[in-house]
Amino acid sequence: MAFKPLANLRSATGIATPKLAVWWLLVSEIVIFGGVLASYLMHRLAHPEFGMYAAHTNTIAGAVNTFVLLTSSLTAVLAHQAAETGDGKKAARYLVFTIIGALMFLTIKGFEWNYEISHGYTISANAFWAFYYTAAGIHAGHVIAGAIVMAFVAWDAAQGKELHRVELAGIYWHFVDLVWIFLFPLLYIAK
Amino acid sequence: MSVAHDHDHGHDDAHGGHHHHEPTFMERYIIPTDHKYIAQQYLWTGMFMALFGGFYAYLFRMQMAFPDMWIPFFGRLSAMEYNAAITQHGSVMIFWVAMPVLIAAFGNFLIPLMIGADDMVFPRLNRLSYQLFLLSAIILIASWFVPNGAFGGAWTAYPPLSGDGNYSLTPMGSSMWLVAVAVEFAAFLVGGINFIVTAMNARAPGMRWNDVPMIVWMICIASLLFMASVGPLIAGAVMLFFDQNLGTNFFDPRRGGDPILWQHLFWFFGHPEVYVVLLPATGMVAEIVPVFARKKLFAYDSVLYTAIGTGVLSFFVWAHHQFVAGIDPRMANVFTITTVLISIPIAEMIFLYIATLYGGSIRFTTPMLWALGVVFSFLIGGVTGIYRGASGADMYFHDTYFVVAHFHFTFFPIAFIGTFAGFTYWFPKMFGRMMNDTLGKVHFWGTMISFHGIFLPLFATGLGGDHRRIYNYNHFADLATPDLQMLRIISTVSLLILIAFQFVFIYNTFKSLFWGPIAGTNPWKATTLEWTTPENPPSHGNWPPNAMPSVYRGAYEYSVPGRDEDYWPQNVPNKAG
Amino acid sequence: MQLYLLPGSTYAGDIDSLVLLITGIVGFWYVVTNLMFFYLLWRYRAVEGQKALYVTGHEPDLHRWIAWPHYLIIACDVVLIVGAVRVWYHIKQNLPEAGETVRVVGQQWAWSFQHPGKDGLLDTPDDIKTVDEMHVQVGQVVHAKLESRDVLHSFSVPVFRLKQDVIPGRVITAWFEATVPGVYDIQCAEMCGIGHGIMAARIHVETPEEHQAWIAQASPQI
Amino acid sequence: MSHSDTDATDHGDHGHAAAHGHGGGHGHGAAHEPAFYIRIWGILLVLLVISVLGPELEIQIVTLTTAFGIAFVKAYLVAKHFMHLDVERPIVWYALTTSLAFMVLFFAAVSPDVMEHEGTNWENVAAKAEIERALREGEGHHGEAPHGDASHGDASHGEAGHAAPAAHGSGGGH
Repeated sequence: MAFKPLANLRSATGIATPKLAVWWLLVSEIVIFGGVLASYLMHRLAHPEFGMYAAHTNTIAGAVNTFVLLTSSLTAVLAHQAAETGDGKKAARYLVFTIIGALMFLTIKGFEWNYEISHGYTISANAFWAFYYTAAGIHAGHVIAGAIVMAFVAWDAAQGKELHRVELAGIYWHFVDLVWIFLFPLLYIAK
Repeated sequence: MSVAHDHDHGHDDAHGGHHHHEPTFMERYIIPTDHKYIAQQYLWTGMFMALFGGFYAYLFRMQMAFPDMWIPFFGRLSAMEYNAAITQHGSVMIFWVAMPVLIAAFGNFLIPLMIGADDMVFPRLNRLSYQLFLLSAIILIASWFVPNGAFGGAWTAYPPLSGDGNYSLTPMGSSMWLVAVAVEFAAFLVGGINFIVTAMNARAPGMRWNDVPMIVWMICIASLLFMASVGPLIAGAVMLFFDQNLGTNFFDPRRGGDPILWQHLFWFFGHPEVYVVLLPATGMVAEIVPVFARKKLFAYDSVLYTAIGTGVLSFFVWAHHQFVAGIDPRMANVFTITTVLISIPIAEMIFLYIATLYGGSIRFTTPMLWALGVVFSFLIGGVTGIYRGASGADMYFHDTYFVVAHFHFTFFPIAFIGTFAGFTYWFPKMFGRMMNDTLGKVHFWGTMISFHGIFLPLFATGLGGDHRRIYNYNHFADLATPDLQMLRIISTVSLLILIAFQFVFIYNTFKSLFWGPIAGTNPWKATTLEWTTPENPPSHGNWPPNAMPSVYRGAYEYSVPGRDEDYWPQNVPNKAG
Repeated sequence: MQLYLLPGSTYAGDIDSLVLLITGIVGFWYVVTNLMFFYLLWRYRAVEGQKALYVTGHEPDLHRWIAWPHYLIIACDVVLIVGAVRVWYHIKQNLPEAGETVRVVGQQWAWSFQHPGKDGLLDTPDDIKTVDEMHVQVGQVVHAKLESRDVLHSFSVPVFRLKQDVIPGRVITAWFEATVPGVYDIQCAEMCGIGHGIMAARIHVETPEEHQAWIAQASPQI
Repeated sequence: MSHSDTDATDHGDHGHAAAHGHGGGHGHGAAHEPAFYIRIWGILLVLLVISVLGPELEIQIVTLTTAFGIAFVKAYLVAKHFMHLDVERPIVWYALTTSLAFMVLFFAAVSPDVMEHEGTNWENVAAKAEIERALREGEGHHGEAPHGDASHGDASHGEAGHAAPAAHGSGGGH
């Protein structure tokens, strides 16, 4: 196991060091997504034609994806709960469910994009589709990153190691879910 | 470098998982996790990049003074190369010199030592941060050699020029520049989180918030500013990258895009960025001045509040870079008010530093001279900023050499004078040897005088109407006057002198590195924790695991009445001391 | 040495006065701060056997030295803001009635100008189109409709103290009233590509007679 | 901050006592029973259904409240109960809301330039022309795909007047 400095074990704020780092990570993520979404919102409010383009998005697919992410958030929090009770195997199992959720999300997204692109709604079609693919694409990147991280965490947790990381992966995953909660109405519902 | 690691480490470490062994060459220099070696990596990489930044400055200053002349070591500078030179000079100096040296190198070196920790809280993340940074530097350097050359659309990269290869004529250079900048941001986000968490959580027992040395605060505030402001620009960089390579039109008005949006995304980051590099430099002043004035920092809390105030206000001023860049003129009034108001905390900070001198016993060593040089030169940069913040006057000064002179009077004192101050001050701790004081003073005076020689004339040419980024003034009848040309030549000659004096520094550094007199652990008789390590330079873990320091008092207890010694280290218990 | 450009528009003097006001205020602070700085450096240089004072900086009689300048700076800031906003408002927000409207189009790397011609209206057949050469009449308010064909440019006439970026996709109206006849530089002040350094034009400020003569001579044959 | 001897001693002791909280603050009894999380999840799903069905009524105010109002409620529930912000130290909450506040600031200060298409002495003719073009196109061939290839300058920019960069060709090829 890698060397862990004493510094890592101190906690002057009362928040465990790794968790504090995840919170700061989320602060920096908020401003990244904030930048995209603020830019999108300015265009969305000023350009009536965006509603016309948004009509071509697939609300059902978006809603199903929201359902998938909400459910994967649930399994993530259940994994955390299991980890709190020290049951690494159970935590790992729940994390695997969460990863499956992430993969389902990406699969649905893939079919959806495939359909849209094949109908000419490409990223370069106009400003709406550009924002649509960019915002959802950055989000999808986070989904992929989250799935990979959770795979590692689940591997360790199954052997009863580094159980505190289950919570950290969960916090990150809930954030990914939160972003989608806003992306869904912004990109799909507002027509 | 030379001190043997003969200390007997206690292996009965209560915390477990903490083991010491002699690092191999690989572990020490190629994949180190020790914060001190990562700091050195950042330091040397930053200084290496400074050579490129300086060379670019040399190229375009030569072109300014002697248009279309054959430039020694290069040849003739074409208009395209000129644009690339100014762009890369700006990017390199800010992102690949000021940021890594001021924040990453000094932050890495100082934070764990000053708060009494054995390392950063995430050593491997720390290594990743440097590796990302190195990758970004490699991408940037590679971008200078791609077909059509390096990106030349100014460091602000305003689209549509930067977004369309048909406009910039450097499609590859633009994209690679953008990727390099984005990777660099990722590196500093990772590093910044590490700094903040370390300073928040890993402080030595007993160290309260107002016992923390000022530079640790400053680096943390700077990291916070960076973290909270860079997001929109990262988003913008993705969007601009898509504009360049996927045919989107986020910033191109030909199909619903808006170039003004990029300006906002850029400057929302770009202005706090100024304070990101300023604050660590002022932190160094706050460390060095008390040591050599043998005096407590004047009003610690007030210094901290001015830093926080500056940091918060810096989020409200960004559009003063855009007064005439197409924003709605009504918004300019708001930003004039916030911009002029930022003079209040910054001026107060300078006053507090000057007040620290009052009643002191001032020793003019080389680090002290540099620290005072920061205050003196930055003052010029500060007051000339008022001209730019006042919208009515900025209309004339915008994008003239007055601006160039102004921000060099802020950035040079920060990034170079500040770095020299920190470097000469902490050199004994970093490398265990003393630098040569005489050579240091020669370097100081040569650099200071020639630096003022470069930029004071540029205030005058700016007032005379010289615009920035102009390849050759002979195309502008009003600017091609002998008077203005003479000022440009004075400036260029001063630059050559400044460059010449840097060889004194390089010589002094390498000579001292290998043959300088061995320094004790606390050569300056300073109070902060980094000077209390048993070994010099500190070995891995900084202190023996069973003798980690505890803190009993503030960071600046100098000349305390009733004590024989005029300094009282933070880790000395009251009764035993 | 002639560094100071002549003020060539009605508001150039306002900007110059504002610059002088700022110079007065910040000059005062600069001198005072430096006097204090060097006095303290000299007065408290290390002397053998003399120990430094131990003060925290929170003693009221010492902190006063920070607090009073602090209030004074706030007062100065108010003066600066009022001065700056007044000038800004007059030049950028206020738009006096146009005597003549000229369309200014920036492109890589030239300026083209569309003067209204004899009838005083734009987009009529008698418009006079020129490249890198603008003609205006002294004492007349000119509206410049700034447009760009490609990237950002900046319409800058240093003698007028006027600068306004030109944004593709937008029409931005700037105004000026020239006061001194002559020929001056128009410069592009925003990085616009390789040819940024050669994107110069000249503005001809003419007396009414000269201006009429130029219109007569330059008008297109219809 | 003056440290009298007694002060400093106290503070030293205090420091030692507070030190070395191994992984301190982990958890703080944040975990509820699984049933609790499943209940929250149920509420979230109900909200999701409302937010999808609400806009079907095609009343703008209903769309806005159901789509965005509910998004905030959902976000609140996830942040509070799943991320356990309710039992987290306040500083985390401050940090997250501060960064959100900066984004609100960004939006507020940028929208006069980007969201508005005209203002004091300026007009965004390109954006107006784009809206007009898109709406006309939308009426013309309803439901059809937009331009598949978006090579620059292919749109009918003629109406955009002078400012619309009809003469794009001048940009390249220098």
